Amino acid sequence: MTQLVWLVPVLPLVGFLINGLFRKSLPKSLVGIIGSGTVLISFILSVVIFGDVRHEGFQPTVVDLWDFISVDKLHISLAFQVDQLSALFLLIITGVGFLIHLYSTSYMHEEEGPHYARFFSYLNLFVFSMLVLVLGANFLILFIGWEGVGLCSYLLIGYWFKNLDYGYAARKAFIMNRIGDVGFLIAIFMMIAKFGSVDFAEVFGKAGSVSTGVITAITLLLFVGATGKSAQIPLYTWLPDAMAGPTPVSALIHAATMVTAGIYMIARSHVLYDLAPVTMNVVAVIGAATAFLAATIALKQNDIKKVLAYSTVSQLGYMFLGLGVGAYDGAVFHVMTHAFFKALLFLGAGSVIHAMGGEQDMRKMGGLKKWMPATHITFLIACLAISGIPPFSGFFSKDEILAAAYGKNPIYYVVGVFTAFLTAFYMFRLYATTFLGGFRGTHEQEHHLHESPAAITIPLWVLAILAAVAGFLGIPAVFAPNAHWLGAYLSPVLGENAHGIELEKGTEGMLMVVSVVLAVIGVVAAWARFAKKPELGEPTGFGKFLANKWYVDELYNAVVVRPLDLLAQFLTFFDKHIIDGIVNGVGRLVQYGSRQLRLLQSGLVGGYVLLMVIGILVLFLVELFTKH
Amino acid sequence: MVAVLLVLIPLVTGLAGFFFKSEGLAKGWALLSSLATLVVVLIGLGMARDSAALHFDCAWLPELGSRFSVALDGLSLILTLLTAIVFPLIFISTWRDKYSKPWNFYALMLLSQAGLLGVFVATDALLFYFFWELALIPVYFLASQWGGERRIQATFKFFVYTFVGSLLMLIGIIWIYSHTPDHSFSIKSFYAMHNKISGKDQTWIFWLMFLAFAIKMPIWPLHTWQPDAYEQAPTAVTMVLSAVMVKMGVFGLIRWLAPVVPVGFWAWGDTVSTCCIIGMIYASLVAIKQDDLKRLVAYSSIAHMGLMALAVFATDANGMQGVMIQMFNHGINILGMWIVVDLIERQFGTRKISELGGLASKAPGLAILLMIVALANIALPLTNGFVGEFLLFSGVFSSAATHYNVVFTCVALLSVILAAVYTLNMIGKVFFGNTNALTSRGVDIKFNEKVVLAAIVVIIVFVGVYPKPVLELTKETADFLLTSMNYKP
Amino acid sequence: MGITQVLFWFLSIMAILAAILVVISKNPVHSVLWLIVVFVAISGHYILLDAQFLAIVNLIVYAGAIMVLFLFVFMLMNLNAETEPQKNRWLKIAGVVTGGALLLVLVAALKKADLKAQIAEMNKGDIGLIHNLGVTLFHDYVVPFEISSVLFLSAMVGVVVIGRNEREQKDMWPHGNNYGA
Amino acid sequence: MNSILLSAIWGIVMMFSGIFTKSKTAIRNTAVLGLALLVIVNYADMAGYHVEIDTHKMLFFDTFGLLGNAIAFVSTLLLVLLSGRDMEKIGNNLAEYFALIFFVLCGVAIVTTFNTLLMLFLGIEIISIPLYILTGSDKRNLKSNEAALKYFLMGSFSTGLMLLGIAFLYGASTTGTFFIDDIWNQRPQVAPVFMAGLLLLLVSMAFKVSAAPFHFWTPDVYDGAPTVFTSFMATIVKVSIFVGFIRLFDEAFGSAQQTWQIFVALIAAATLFVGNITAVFQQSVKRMLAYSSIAQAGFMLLALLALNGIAKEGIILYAAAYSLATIGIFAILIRMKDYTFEGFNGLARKQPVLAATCTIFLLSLAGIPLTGGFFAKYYMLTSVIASGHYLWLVVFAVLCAAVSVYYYFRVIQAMYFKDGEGTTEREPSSGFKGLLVVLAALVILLGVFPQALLSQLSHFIYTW
Amino acid sequence: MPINYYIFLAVALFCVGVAGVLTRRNAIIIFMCIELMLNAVNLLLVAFSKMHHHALGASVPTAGIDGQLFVFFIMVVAAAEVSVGLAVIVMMYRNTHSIDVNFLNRLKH
Repeated sequence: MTQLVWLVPVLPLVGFLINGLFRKSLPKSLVGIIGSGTVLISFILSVVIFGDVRHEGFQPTVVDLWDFISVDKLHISLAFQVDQLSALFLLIITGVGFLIHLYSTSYMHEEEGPHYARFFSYLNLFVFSMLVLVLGANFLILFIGWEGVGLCSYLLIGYWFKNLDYGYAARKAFIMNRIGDVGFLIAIFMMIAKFGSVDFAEVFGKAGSVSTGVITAITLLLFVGATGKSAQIPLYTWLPDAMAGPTPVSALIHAATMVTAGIYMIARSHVLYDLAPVTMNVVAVIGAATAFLAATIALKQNDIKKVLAYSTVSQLGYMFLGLGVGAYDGAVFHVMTHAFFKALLFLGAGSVIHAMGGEQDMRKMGGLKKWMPATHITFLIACLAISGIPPFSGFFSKDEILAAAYGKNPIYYVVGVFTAFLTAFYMFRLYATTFLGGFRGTHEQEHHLHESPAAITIPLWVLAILAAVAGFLGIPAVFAPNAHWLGAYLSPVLGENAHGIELEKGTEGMLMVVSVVLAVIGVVAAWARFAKKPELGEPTGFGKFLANKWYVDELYNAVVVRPLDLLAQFLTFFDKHIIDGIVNGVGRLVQYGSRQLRLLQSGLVGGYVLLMVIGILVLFLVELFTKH
Repeated sequence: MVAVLLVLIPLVTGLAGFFFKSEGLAKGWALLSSLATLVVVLIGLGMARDSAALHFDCAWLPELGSRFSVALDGLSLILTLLTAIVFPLIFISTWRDKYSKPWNFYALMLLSQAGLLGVFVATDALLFYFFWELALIPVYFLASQWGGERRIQATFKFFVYTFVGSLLMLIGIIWIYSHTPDHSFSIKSFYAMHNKISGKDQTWIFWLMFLAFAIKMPIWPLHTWQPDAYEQAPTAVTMVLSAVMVKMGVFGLIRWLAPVVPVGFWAWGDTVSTCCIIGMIYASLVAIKQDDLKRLVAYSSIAHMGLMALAVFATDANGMQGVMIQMFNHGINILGMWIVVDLIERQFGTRKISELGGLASKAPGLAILLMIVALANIALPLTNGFVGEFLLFSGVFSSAATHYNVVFTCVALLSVILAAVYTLNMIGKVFFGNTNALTSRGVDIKFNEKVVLAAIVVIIVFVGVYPKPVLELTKETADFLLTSMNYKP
Repeated sequence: MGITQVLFWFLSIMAILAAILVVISKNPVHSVLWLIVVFVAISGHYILLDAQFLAIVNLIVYAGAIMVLFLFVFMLMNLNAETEPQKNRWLKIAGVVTGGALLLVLVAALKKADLKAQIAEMNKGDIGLIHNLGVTLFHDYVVPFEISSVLFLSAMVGVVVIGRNEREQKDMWPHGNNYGA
Repeated sequence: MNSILLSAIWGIVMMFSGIFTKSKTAIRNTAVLGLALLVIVNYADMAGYHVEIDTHKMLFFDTFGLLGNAIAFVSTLLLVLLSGRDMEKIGNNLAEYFALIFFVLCGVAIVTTFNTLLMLFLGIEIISIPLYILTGSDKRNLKSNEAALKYFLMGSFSTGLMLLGIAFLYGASTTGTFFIDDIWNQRPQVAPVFMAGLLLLLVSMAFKVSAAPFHFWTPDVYDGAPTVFTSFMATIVKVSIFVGFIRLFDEAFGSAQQTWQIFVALIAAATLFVGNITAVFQQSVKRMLAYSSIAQAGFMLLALLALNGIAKEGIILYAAAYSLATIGIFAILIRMKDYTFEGFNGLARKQPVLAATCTIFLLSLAGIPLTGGFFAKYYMLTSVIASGHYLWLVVFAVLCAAVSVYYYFRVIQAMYFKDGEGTTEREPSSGFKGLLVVLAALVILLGVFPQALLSQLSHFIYTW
Repeated sequence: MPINYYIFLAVALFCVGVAGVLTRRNAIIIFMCIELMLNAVNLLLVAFSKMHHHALGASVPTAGIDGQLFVFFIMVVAAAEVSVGLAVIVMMYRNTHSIDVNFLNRLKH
């Protein structure tokens, strides 16, 4: 079955082609069926593959499709690699992907036929790219998927192309991704130069044979790629803007899958990272800083999706922190749980927005639990999960990372746990302002409020269940030794010590208690603050600073965008007036010379003869002063 | 025979074309001729590489040591293929364009095709020079006759600029020729000179000939003819110029210069590379600020060609094959870009980005096809552009010809980001947003245009996904080049 | 200093002075007369150099026929000193300076010539006699001699073309002329 | 010798033809017949059939010179065929004009085959004196008068220079000789005098071929002269004097090449510069062509500079290509209503054949490949490169050639790309058009298969 | 006399002629100056002729005669030139009533 793994990405691709090419003629229902159906089949296939893979002693299989680039000594084939890590990701992607497709059939129903089909074709294309990303057996295929998801993200963010702002957001996403991609590319070039190959097996095999400096450079560059894709400092600003896309997109791409590509990639190349402690520290620091920064910003956002977006950034920071401290499986674990609860959160938010008729401002919501029970319950589960309240999944994955962070450096832990507290706070701020209290919107909106249809709620429920229970896949050793199924499952890929530094059980327990207590405090504080009096005032002072996202966008504008723009303007001027001016100047010089030179042709014989004689004089002088 | 047919078909049909004094007839004739050429190229592709039919040689100017000898190797094949694909596509896509005296237009187009094909197949330096100019002259007339408002000045600048270059090249060719022991223009004799020319002379020759190629490509700062010429030429001609003609520069570089004066090449590689890189960044930045679609594409082309030149000077196997495949890819992609520009201009009578907007809702087909072409242009994976640029950058990075390979790569890669900026900017401003008074009249593309763009997309995706056939085609040439370029005194 | 030297110097100074006077005379008729003086002086030199035939021819053809022709033209045109407008003074100075410079440069170029040993003196040869010249002319130089007749023919035809009255063909050029438009 | 005799005789025939017939057609036909005969007898000479006259080594008929003659005669024939009718408009001395042309051709035949400085002098004079007349033949036109007088004064002045040079050379030779093949052998100890003579000869010849800075007469004279005769002067006369120029320097001073190369290089550079740059400014096509002829002379001087086998081959090819193209352009120009660039505006629409052929001629002059002009320039460049020195001059020449594109293409631009009323004075006959097409075909033939001429050339020149 | 004297004399006369051409505006005077130049050359040729005869006359009786014959031809040519030149000048005069060469500047640039 693993040999047929190529079917998994190809099916969504087929869906993309069908929906894309016949978008004008296909009825909407068929579009939905094709769109979701292909992903569903892929999911089934993934499950089958997963079935193969999870057996003990499964050897990673590389499925070679064809020579992609074969030049001189460089051979890169279009090959897929099936192993525990990729199989897991297959499941997450196709599973969550399918749910979100299903959700979209209802959510996007108001779109016109061709646009509806376009949406599904984009989604399918995204799933395809993402699958290529995780299946790729070498860095180049990974990179193909890597850029592919970036493209789909661009397309989907700008899906409502009539709104120029969305277009800008899409562009921003793509360009920031590209900046990261350039780093990735350089890393690939470096591999080619140093290892002569980009195959995982070969690169990892030869990793020990080159200097640490090279490995550090490669890993750092790869990490640059990851910061772009996974929205880390300094390239994170695109993600909140990406919320311009339809909500299912945010759920699928900007929460569940694409943004975790960076984590996948680093986990995948952990062999290299293990050899580069400097990079590990950088990853951890950036991760922790991002987690903290995004969390603080999330505190003051009023747009429901923006809060979720910053929360995503923050959670991604966690994952990088996990990677940085060597807890690869923790990071992957968090990827998985995060996929569930964050997708759920987004879909729930989508459901809310849907009900509110497109309104995303939390200040206009409130008391929705009355109208939307299913959404409310599932949303609450997700909030609990993300806040790290046991026994929801977030608790397990987050604490695994925090524990590893403590083992590496307590400061990481402090930042992490404080961020966890902030997370709990802002999530429940969100929850409380949205679902509790009284409705603050217009009457028309109130009249409109309703629970979403089944196609929306079913995915919510499924995800809610997953978000609730997925944590038990990785029960920490504190509770039961060797019960960490995920760790065991991934160990063939991630290595035996993928948990980071093991702590003593007592310490680990202590840490857990601290984080849970903090989370609970956060929940309670937010509940207390916003449930009764949910009006969100204009932020002032530091709050304003946070509400304005630390003015990072403004900073980037001032430091990068403006100067570049000015430079471009200057160069345009330079091109037109200096370089072209010189070129035209040569022409004009010739004409000027012509005008001047013609004056010699005075029409006077005397003048002509005079010049002739002077010519003779010159010749004779040359003759006199040259030696033979 | 194949090689000589390639030149003869467009030449003869082109000359005959002047006498078809009817628009339909002239168009049909041109299309037929270009399709015939395409068939011939495809036959050539199907032949074994060492097949005798790919070579042709007969006496031409025995006293001068010049023979009419043409041959098709991998590099020639890929470029003739490009030329042969581009011309029918141009004819089909501009089928609805109206020209005064269309027979002259089409005849000149065919003549320029003859010149281009001749450049790519010639294995005699003098013949090469002949075709080099033959390709230029019809284009000059085409652009001056049927171009935009400032066509005369712009085209003339273009002509004189390239003419200066080619004359300097002629000096270089003659110099080498007069120093060959057998007084021959044959490419073999030229190649045999690579270790016989002193370092100082190699510098001379290098610059004389390089200038011609640099102007043609063009490499910064010799590029200013290009935006003007592209802007002013009728789009069909712009397509020829940018899709095929600029490749002549790169082609000349790797066929006629690199293996002949390797020492000069090595000695000046860093200088030229620096220019290329400046040009890449510079052109990309300037492209961001362009309001005219044609100028935008023109500057983007400068950036792309700069990269190819950079990779040539990197003298690395990956880079060299990248150059060859990218020449093909860039030709196809930019052709697609021009077709879109042409469609827009024909429909709305303007190329100003600021006057357009919201086209995606009126012409979704156009928007999608442009999107794919544009993505190929910014080298997104699974498009042909990616394969090329990946190899190019990889070649530059691994280059042993310079100490600054890492710096070069990193700086040059900035252009990849900038390319995304200006391309997406353009897409955003032209296609996204709401329609305005002008663009609300827009309609989607017609059948013929769809066919052409679809064909281009197919090529883009095919090469992007399965570049192997193309890469294998040029393998031998690249190997040979590297061996001969690696000569060190 | 023998008679030859005396004559040489005398004739030389006379020639140069007369030549200068040709150039600086305001009245063109005076110029013509001074030029005749130059020719006479040069003829004297010819005799000193044993070129008797040339000396005579020079006097007859140049001083006689050609100069008379010049005079004739002057008379015909009724030109006198006042009719010649003065040239720009700077141009004049430039002309003189340039002429002088040319002389200097030529002298400088030639003064290194090591020809001093060769002497030109009187009564030391008879090649200048009409007999010797004639023999050579009609033997070795018969081709150029004949060919110079073409020169005369063309000069003759030319003068006819130039001099002929063209009044009868007034309207040959209905569209006006284009030359140098 | 054949052609010298025949041209002289036919000149006299033409002179008298005006007495015997008033029919202009008859006169013209007589001239055409004479020219055709000239071509034939010259070819006969090349083939070895010639009148035996003992010239006492004054003339030497080698193939280089005879080829030069052939080009001159064929060009004149073409000129007369194309523009013969236009001569009638100048004045009613048609017979005399033809007579003068034949005398000039006689001079040409002498200048291309001279072997002594005396013959060179006579030849140059025989060329010059009729030209003074022809220049001034449009008697009521002040410009024509002016041109004639300027030409005459400056031409005489340069004759003076030439004679001084000859005198120096005579003095410098040990035994006193005018034979050009003897001069070098007898050069010995008197280098300064010799060099002075050489330089003065160089200057006077440079004057005749209008090389800078001795070119000043050219634009004025070419501009003022009746256009037919401008065409004649700019092509036939100029290139045959060039043949003589090469001949003189090759035979007489060939061995001393290094000593004078620098002067030729300077003159060539100046000529290229002045010719090309000044032509850019011109508003009249006729005057532009005058400067263009200066520029082309600059290129031809490269042959003099190199003075090797390639150069000699090249100068013949150059002469042919340049003459054909220039005669063609002048033939069209004569028919134009307006001689300015604007006068050509839109010509392509009204006279497509004229415009197309004119374009080919202009491309040839600009040295674009596939025309004869390319190979002409190619040979010039090759000859210098092969000689190994003065590479800077080659680069300079090439840059100047690029400038030349500016003014040549201005005409093309006017004809094709600009709208206007540019038209001919009257509808040209189909015979005229046919001849132009033949001429253009010849130009192209020279550019694609110069083989025909080239193989002849190398055969002649290397077996010389 | 040493030949150099003759050379310098001739050159001096020649240069006076040149200076005359440069400084005068009267076409006929200019022409006369040119004649002066020609005569300077003639003088030089005759001097050289004598020189050669002096050097070689003993062995070759006709040595140096070429120079004198050349002078003869120069005179011939000069005569022809004068006739043509004066004709041109007269034609000019008939049209403009001037023989001032500076008046002749319709053709320039």
